[in-house]
Amino acid sequence: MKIVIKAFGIAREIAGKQQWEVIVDDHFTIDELRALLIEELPKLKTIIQFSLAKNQVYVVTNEQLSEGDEIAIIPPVSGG
Amino acid sequence: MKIVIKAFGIAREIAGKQQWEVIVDDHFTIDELRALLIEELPKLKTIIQFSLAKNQVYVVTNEQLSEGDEIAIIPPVSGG
Amino acid sequence: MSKLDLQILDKPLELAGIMQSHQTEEDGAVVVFQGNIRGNAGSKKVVHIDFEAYDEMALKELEKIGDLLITKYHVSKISVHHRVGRVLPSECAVITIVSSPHREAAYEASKELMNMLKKTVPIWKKEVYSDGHTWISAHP
Amino acid sequence: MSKLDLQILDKPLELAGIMQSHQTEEDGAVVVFQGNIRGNAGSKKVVHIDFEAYDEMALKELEKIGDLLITKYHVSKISVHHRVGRVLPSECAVITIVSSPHREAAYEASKELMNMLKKTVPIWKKEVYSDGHTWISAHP
Repeated sequence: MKIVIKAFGIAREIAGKQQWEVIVDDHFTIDELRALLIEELPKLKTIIQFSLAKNQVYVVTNEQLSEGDEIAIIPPVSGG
Repeated sequence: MKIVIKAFGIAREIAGKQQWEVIVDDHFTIDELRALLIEELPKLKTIIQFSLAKNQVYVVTNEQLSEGDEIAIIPPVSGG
Repeated sequence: MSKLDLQILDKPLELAGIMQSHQTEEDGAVVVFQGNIRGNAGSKKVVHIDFEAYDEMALKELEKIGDLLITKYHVSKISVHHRVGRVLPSECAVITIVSSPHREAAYEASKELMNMLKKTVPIWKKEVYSDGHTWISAHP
Repeated sequence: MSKLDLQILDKPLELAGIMQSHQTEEDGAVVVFQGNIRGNAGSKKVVHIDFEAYDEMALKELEKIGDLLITKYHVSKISVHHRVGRVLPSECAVITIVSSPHREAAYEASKELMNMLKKTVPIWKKEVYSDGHTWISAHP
């Protein structure tokens, strides 16, 4: 199934792009996607930590993905 | 000696005037002036309390007055 | 530039003008308090408020408060503009602005400024209703 | 009138316009926080800041914060306008306004709003110096 990835701030700089798609197996989970992203973008490990948001909501536990989900890589925020 | 009295807020309304002069003996004190003001304007006793300021500074202890001092009757303030 | 901008004014207060001098490269935080006239006092409808000040002394007391807060909180600049005369519901009676390199200090100084202003600065408020008036805080 | 006015904008923020909707007969207290860009970061001179937001999610997170603070402090209205794009020293990056019948609630909600905004709202700040840049909070 197709997942839309968005990256912001330093994660966008590391990826060299703001948005892209990945094709993953059905029942793929957030934790698996996180591992996949780190494998593809090893420099993400230089960030102190990053969160993931699914469809614009912070993901706080592992959960399954669905076709068309929008997953954002959220490095530490610094608004204000 | 001559003392200038100023009254504000409800004290001005009680006095019916904003400013007047009183002639008092040399060495007259703040406490004596306070008693004099209450005698002349007994309705000042209806105010919860009032302070006096001498030359635009709150008077915190009894002290002697000097010719030309400006004494203000300060009812409870309510700015803001 | 002076660290204190203290004014007692008998015309509408203008926030934008007061803000300008707080727009600096040093001060990341600006905290504004604006006090507006409420249309109701308990069950009574407020027609207007008459503010009265002992101007010269009010400015001196504000200066003491300002100096104290700048020393205590290391804030950069404090403005207080207080209106006198007749003020209508929803109009603004007081604007205070505190600017500081850091946010926490600006908030603390702003809060303490209003608390002190309400305790010591010789300004008085008469609430006028359709059927009478009250000098606020004057009576037991 | 809506209780929340939340905006992510790529143009200079205008305090006066945001204030207008906070000028009511019910709310005696209006507390504004304005965050300006500082010209120095430690020993480095800041040339400008680039702000970036995940707009849709930032607005959702701000709405959660706003709803929570209105419930917790019984304040009447909360506005947050956050700028994105390139912002220069002394320019304003964020304006928050909280209005409330009472002063203490407005201050507390205003402080907590900024604390929460800085923790959860997906907005990022890149400080640009003459000789490099830093994504704030990104590194150990």
